[in-house]
Amino acid sequence: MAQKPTMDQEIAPGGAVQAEARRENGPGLSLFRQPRWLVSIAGILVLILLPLLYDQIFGVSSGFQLHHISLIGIFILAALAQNILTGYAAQPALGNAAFFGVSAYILTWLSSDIGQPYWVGILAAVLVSAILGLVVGSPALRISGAHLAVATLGLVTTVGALLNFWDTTAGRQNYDLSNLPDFLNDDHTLYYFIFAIVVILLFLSYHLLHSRVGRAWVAIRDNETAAEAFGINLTKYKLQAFVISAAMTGLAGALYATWATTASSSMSSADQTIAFLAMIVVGGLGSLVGSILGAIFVGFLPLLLGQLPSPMMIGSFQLQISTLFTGIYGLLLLLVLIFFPSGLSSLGTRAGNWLQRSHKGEGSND
Amino acid sequence: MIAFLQVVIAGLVTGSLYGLLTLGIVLIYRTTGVLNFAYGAISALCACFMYILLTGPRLNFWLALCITLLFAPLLGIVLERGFARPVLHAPVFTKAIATLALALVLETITQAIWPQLAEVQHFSTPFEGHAIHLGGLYISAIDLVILVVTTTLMLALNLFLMHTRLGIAMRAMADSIPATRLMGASVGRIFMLIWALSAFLAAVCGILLAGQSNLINVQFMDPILLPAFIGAVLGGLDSLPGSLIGGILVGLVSNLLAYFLAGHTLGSLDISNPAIRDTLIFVGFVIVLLIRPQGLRGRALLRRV
Amino acid sequence: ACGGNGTTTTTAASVPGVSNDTITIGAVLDTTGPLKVICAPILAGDQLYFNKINAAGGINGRKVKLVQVSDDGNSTKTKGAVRQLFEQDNAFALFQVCGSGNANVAESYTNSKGIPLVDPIGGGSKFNDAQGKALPWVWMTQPNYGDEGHVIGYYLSSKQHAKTVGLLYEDDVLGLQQKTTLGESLQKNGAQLVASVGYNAAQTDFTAAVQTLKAKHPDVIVLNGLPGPTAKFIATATSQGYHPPMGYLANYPMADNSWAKVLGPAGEGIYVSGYTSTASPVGQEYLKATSSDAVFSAYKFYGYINSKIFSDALSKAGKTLTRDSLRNALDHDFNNYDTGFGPSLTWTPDQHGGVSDFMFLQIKNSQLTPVSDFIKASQVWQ
Amino acid sequence: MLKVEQLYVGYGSLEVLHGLSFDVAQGAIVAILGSNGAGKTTLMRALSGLIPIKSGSVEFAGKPLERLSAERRLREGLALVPEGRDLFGSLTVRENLLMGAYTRHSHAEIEQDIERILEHFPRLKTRLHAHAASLSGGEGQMLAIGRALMSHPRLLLLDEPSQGLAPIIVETVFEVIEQLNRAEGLTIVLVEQNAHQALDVAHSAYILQGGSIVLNGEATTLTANSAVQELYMGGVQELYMGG
Amino acid sequence: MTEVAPTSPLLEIHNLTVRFGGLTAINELRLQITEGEIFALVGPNGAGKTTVLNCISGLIKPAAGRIQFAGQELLSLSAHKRAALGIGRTFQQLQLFDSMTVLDNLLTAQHTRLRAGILSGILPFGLSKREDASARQHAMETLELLGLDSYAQRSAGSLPFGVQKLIGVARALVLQPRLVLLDEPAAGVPPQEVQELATRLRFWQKELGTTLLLIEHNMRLVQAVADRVCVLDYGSKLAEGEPRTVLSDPAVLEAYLGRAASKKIQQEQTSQGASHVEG
Ligand SMILES: Nc1ncnc2c1ncn2[C@@H]1O[C@H](COP(=O)(O)OP(=O)(O)OP(=O)(O)O)[C@@H](O)[C@H]1O
Ligand SMILES: Nc1ncnc2c1ncn2[C@@H]1O[C@H](COP(=O)(O)OP(=O)(O)OP(=O)(O)O)[C@@H](O)[C@H]1O
Ligand SMILES: CC(C)C[C@H](N)C(=O)O
Ligand SMILES: [Mg+2]
Ligand SMILES: [Mg+2]
Repeated sequence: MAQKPTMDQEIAPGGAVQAEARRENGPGLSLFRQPRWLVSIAGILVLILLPLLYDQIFGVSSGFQLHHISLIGIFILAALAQNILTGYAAQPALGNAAFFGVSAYILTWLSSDIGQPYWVGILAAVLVSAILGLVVGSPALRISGAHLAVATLGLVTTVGALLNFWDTTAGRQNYDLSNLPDFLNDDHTLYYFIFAIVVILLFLSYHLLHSRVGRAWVAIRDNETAAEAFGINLTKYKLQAFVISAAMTGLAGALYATWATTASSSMSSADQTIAFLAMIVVGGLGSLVGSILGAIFVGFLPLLLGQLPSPMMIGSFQLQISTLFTGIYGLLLLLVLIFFPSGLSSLGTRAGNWLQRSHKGEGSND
Repeated sequence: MIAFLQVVIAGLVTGSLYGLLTLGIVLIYRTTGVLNFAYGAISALCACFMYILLTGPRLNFWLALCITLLFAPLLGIVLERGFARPVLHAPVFTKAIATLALALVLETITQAIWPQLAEVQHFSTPFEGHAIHLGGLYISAIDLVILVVTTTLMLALNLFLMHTRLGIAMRAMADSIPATRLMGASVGRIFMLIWALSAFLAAVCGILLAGQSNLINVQFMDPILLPAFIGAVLGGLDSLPGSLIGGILVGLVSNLLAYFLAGHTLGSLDISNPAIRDTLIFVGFVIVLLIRPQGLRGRALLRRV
Repeated sequence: ACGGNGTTTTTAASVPGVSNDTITIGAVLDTTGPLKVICAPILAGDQLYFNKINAAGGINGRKVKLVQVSDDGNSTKTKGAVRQLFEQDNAFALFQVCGSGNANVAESYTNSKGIPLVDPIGGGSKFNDAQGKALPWVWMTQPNYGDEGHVIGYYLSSKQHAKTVGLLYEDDVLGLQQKTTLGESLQKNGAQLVASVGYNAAQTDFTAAVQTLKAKHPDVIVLNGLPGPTAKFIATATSQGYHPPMGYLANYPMADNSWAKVLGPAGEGIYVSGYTSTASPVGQEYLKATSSDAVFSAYKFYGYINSKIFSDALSKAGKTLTRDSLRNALDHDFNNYDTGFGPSLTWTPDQHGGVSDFMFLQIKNSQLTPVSDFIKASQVWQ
Repeated sequence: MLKVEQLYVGYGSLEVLHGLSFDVAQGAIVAILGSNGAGKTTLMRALSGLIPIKSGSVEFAGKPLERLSAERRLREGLALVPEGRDLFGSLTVRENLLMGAYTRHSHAEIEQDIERILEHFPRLKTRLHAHAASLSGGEGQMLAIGRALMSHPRLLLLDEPSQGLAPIIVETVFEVIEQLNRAEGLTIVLVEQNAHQALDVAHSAYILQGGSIVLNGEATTLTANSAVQELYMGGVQELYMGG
Repeated sequence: MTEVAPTSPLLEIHNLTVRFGGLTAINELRLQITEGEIFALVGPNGAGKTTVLNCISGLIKPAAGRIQFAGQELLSLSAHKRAALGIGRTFQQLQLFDSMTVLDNLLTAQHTRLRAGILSGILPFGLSKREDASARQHAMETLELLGLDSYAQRSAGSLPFGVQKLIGVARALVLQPRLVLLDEPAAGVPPQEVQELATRLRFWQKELGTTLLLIEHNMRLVQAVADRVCVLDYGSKLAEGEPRTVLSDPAVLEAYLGRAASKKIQQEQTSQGASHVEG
């Protein structure tokens, strides 16, 4: 039964809450929070050294492998862009693949058909994407939730169909990107080029998301009504998110065309846009680290699966495993979602909590 | 004139199929807030199952139909247990992506166990070759079946959702799972029922679609998924009659466009190209949404402070 | 057969993908993306054939190891897939890349590096230089839609005496190509293409297409594309009580009995253009090897017969296998070569095009029955 | 009726209730008082099965509850008016009430109960076919209470039922509580900021502080206790408090 | 009660009418709120109090009527612009930014005062960082003033209801707006903290000249702080004036306060005369 301590001693209003508040404020050992700069520096170092060490570690020519790793960098950009729009500004818009595709076509068109320098092409591609972001974002403001998701999904397939129509009308079956500056034809320099962009954009995004603009986005995500009542111009900030996200996806698309040396209408497809969404869901909505982890997961897994021998011999039974990749990939995706419903980035927090708890457990012998 | 009417009727039927497909999607959306992207895969799996019954053991059509319509809810229950339950409390986006992952798994399984269905096969029904002639107009028996089944299912389902204890509980779940549990409703069982029901609807849709074109393969549902979604959103997503109306609208408009644009060019631009047609439909869809963001029959989201 | 030891030359060891006892062959086939319904059975056919060859001791004493990578049917991923085959898996040659754009991308890598690419499944229009001369390292086996269009036009107007023809075509570069050549050929023979309607792969309702073509009263309708949509078109027309007076003629992707089965009763009497025959020796051999399959797969058969062509080439390239020796064999040992599954095939240093002989079949009792001999495209056009 | 022993409850790594033990007799009205963050809501959630308990036992009418889900607990006769109402916003007021009667089957009785609740809260009558999301704060609170009553519970858990209600309705609510208690023997656990009124209707009370019970006793004794008065009743100058 | 020099009204509501479908939630309501006063809006549940607030802050478009704030027409302005004019508010049902820390909630509330846009936001130095530092200081000061500083780093959504309610008040006050709209700030707050709240609201009004429009069912708080009270019933004004007079009006007792309360109030008034909780 309830103990009865002397009252004056024990009943202090708010006392417990405050004590508890202090407890939670204690050493926040969240893996990615405390030594943030340390992790970043280490990450950058690894990125710089990777190409140099790859040959030694894996014993194969790193060119082809690096080329694939560069792809992860492009995916990180796309995931980051989707995360800003969906994870922060809370717009469930699935239209990013449209910018991804359009930008690749603009670059390829300018560079291969019009003969403009590559850099002009990149700039134009990003600019056009940003403008498209504005055009798409404006009506999107009136539409919300699943309606927006379906409408933007429709946009992606429509744009894909139009790009394909362009290809057909122009009588081509693929659209090669020529006129690349030499250093982008080299796997190593392409790698450094892409990751330099990734690091810079991550850095800038980090600051943006922790600024007045980022707070406004999160406020809109958490509570649109309250955000508006506290002076946040919903239209402006949602549009900004659309434009930034589109521009960034556009950059990713142009880089992707550079990486693949070709553009294809499949870049603006439901599959592609859903892959972007899968990245941030797997990684963690509203988390920069999540964008990175998600891009790695979605970018690398099919690659690893592609390394499995096919047909695989199990005893004398011949398993046509290559036709099962999609299923295996889906299954792994499902498992991640079941065990990390709020994304892989929660791995860091969980590890932090676990550290904290075991730490506390040691200390509380009193 | 006859040709035009024929196109209109076909549009109605195709649209009803879109609407039928969306019934199950709207059911899950209304009750759990999730767009089920695995719906097409479930539908295809069930129809393929029936095809195998028809061609493997050579069962009678009606017997195969009954077995399939029993199999579908069971499949729904298995999927709910194995897959939907574990992510029940996950954020909406996680659930949506999980349904996509499920679609990948189901498609792979279907294709792996019935490799012959990778290619198009003939799906025969007793209705094949039967039609009503009205003047020069042909209305095939299966089309009539589709119209009747779709309307009936829509009405029955709407009645069920709006007026029965279980139906109300299903809608309540979408608002708050904890509160639903506080009312003594077994969320797990209701959730299972929703999946069973929606898998049943998926099977009906798959069978009718296969029956209409007498064709089937593992991916045969894929192309109708997006227009069906668009129809559902056009109708309002949270309204069953709305999703049927939306579906019919999409079917009708795309058929009429195809008919009227055929053979026309605009300068050097071939506007009869399917890409142009799809673009026009999409633009129209967006315009409707801009005028009525909640869809034709949807209710505006109410959020009081 | 002969063992791996003995008189293998030292040069072979330095040729990528060729060792004393194996030849590593690369293939880019989409087994994970939208083309998997086509490519997965093709791969199965490839494996069936190579397994047979390997069981019989391989080619010139070497077993064939086929390494397949999927590019998801997405041409932006093709280059990565090809690089994996040649930079990681150290393949000797590229056999099959599925998809037109994909094949073009693959070619831009292999051709410049002097790697043989045999049987790109699509992309034909780009494999000649400006003078019409073949690219040095690419060999096609498939017929192209352009040649086929000429032959179909000739057959319909001259043999079937059709005056007006309608066309349903898949709205892409290949479909348009056939539309052009079919029109040319009809005109040359005094007939006319009166209406044509394009469709896309995702289309579900063909009523408008049926009604549009019907309105122009064509004697016969040519169907271009893939089995699913064309079958849907016929089903739609039939259910709406429409049948062109002289029926339909479908192009070669429909040339197999499973399509006839798909159509059911509506298919009776339909003509199909084809270039393979299961009545041929190789066809019979294939049917025997796949007797346990639930259904006949045209794609699997495609894989099988092309693997045969490729294996023949490897074998003709001799025991000292190099990329040059393979090229030499392909360029010089395939003059009027009997494919064994029906048509003949001719490759010269300047000519790397695929089969250009077509025959016509008709569906009778749900079976494709030949109704003509092989007609060479070069004989009916220019 | 309800017997709680050594109850530990928390969220993640945060422990909120540190080994609570108390019991509630059949037919009693028990008030639970405590300042913000004392853990009152956490306790109610744990009792109704919305959040899992870490350890300890909860026995209801001789039956252990720990392993039962929230829905099973309702079927055992335990209903909760949750903090923040948690209404079904897209359902109408009437449908919300019907949901309250989910486990019951007699159509006539349910209709009768709806009538009764609408009599208590006439304001709801005019809003019967409005969506619950459109209700005003107080209307919503009335609906939450009505909804919980619709299940005919044996034990009613009320988490700040008077919050947001106009004084005149607060009066009604407490009248209804007392009446149900007296006429039907309904057992009630009542969490209130409005300690004055709570102690008025309650037979006994527990005072929760920092997740532990620091004081309990008869309602009248506690009302007289000066510390309680000062901390939970706003001193002697109490005039009238509605919410 | 403190007499406020009757300057021109800060907020004027003319013939405000709001309809939801068939329901007339507000009917031709007129209100005038003087600069610097604490004005309480009370009334039965569903009387339309929150609706009035929502019209002022722009979340609802009325069917008819005018609202003027400091001489400016409000109804033509969008909600976010009204905030920038100096109108802060709390919500009946919290509406905090749940995933943010309490501190970030208060930083976000200062949105209209800060300038940094995207270009300065992406930089790790400069305007954005400078502004943020001062905003942070401001937020901490406000939290301290309300005794909430210990919660600064907690995520708002996981706090107890009563605490969230007070944080809502802090969020409304942090910008020191000219007009603060409070929707039942005392609901869910324990009595002794209601007293403190009363003191702090008074302090705010006196020291900073803030005008407060207060909705409350807690008559103790109303009596303690309100300069004037308006009773709303079915969307119309039932009574208006000094708290003591209004709250003993028989019509008000009948419609709103109820029997027990009226008894109590009469007792109090006869036995003690004016009673304040204040101080
Ligand atoms: N969802 C949650 N996640 C994490 N912590 C929580 C959560 N809900 C409550 N808490 C914490 O549990 C403790 C007790 O909260 P609880 O809501 O039970 O208090 P209370 O006594 O009901 O307060 P109030 O009177 O304000 O309603 C608080 O410290 C609170 O921060
Ligand atoms: N969006 C809406 N749609 C329909 N009815 C509404 C809407 N908003 C408010 N109402 C109705 O208008 C009336 C006034 O609501 P309001 O929230 O202003 O009441 P209130 O005076 O604040 O009541 P309380 O004291 O209970 O909070 C209520 O009957 C409510 O149901
Ligand atoms: C295998 C073939 C039927 C493929 C077809 N000719 C194409 O290029 O798409
Ligand atoms: Mg509480
Ligand atoms: Mg209110």
